[in-house]
Amino acid sequence: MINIKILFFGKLKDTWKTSKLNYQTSSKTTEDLYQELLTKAIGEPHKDSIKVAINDEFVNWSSPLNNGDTVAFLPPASGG
Amino acid sequence: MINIKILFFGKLKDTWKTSKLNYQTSSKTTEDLYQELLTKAIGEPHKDSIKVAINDEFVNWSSPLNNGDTVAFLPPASGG
Amino acid sequence: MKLFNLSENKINDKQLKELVLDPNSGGFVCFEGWVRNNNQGKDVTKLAYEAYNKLAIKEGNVIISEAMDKFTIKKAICTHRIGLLEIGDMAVWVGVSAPHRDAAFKACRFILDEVKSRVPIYKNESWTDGESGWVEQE
Amino acid sequence: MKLFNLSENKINDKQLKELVLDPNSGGFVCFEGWVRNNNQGKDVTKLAYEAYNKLAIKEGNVIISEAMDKFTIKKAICTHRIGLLEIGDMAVWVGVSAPHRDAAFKACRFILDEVKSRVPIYKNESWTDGESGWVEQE
Repeated sequence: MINIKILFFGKLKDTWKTSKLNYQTSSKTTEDLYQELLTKAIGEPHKDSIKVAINDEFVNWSSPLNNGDTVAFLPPASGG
Repeated sequence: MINIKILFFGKLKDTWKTSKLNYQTSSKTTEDLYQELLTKAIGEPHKDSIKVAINDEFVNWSSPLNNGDTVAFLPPASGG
Repeated sequence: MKLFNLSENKINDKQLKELVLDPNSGGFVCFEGWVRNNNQGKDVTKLAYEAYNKLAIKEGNVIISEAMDKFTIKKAICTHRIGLLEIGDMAVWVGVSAPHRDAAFKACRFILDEVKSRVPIYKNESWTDGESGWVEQE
Repeated sequence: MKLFNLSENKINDKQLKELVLDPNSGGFVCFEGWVRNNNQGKDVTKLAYEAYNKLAIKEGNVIISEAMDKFTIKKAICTHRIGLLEIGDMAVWVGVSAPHRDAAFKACRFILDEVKSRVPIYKNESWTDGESGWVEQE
């Protein structure tokens, strides 16, 4: 088990009813973690429309998780 | 014979060594006039690159001339 | 100074423009995006932009670098406002100077489009019906 | 007030911008062209723009009308400087406001391109070698 911090942005804050979460998980990758989190989500946001970042860098869905990481889930941007 | 005023702009002022000319002609159209003026030009500016206007309106090369008209010859614009 | 920034205060476009102007560049193109009183058919009373600040600044500056590589331009700057905005406030400013107009227009458009699609900034609108919500890209 | 104008004095871009801004339009694009210290490989000391004033104003306003018809924009204004200009002076200003960025960019570019090719304005440059001459479109 590792301890991570999870950040949700934009409408994903509504989906998980939080913007920040300290979380313990046995997931090995960002994708595993996402699937695990879906069980707690309101709705089923498709990961194709979501980007994931670890420690302020965009990563992909097979990126490994390490203890102490901050994982962010980002819906499509709507700046401008 | 009709009396007209002729205006030259941009590099055509160099071609005809003047910017404004009171002129008497028996030319019937803008094209006739242009051919007549070419005999007084330095060089032979091709009329394809030149626009012609009568009394502050663009016209074409078959437009008729009338007594008292102001005819302007305009090289390619270079504003901006 | 970073070329892409987030600002919690009103965007000082005059100051940004001074930074973009270049004596060797005859062309300057800028885009300004303002908060409209309506969007996608709803009357907007105010809006908030929230960003993943660190990643947004990083990605925004990558976009400016890409524009400098891709187009023959001299300088490019973009600032995006975050926090609570009122109707008529400027939300985003992009300015580009270049020797020729074509590059200036294309780079300005490129930066704006990429910022809108890639920089993690999220718009939350409040409407006259009292509701509010996260707004998807148009 | 006409939407396309010639100006013998410095272009007041702040004032022009105020006229273009529109509360229903989220997007504003402007282009500014300045006198560079070099052009087509020659060092420029100053330049003069001469216009066929009446026809230039008429044709410039036709171009703005065409832009209003062709693109979904709210307001568009263009002013071109004439007379003697110094290095760093603004030669032309085009500003467009529109509900969406695509129309604003396209209309601004359209107006600039059409003005450059259709409005009878002629550039005469003075160079550091003491010579001067009429300059063709790039």
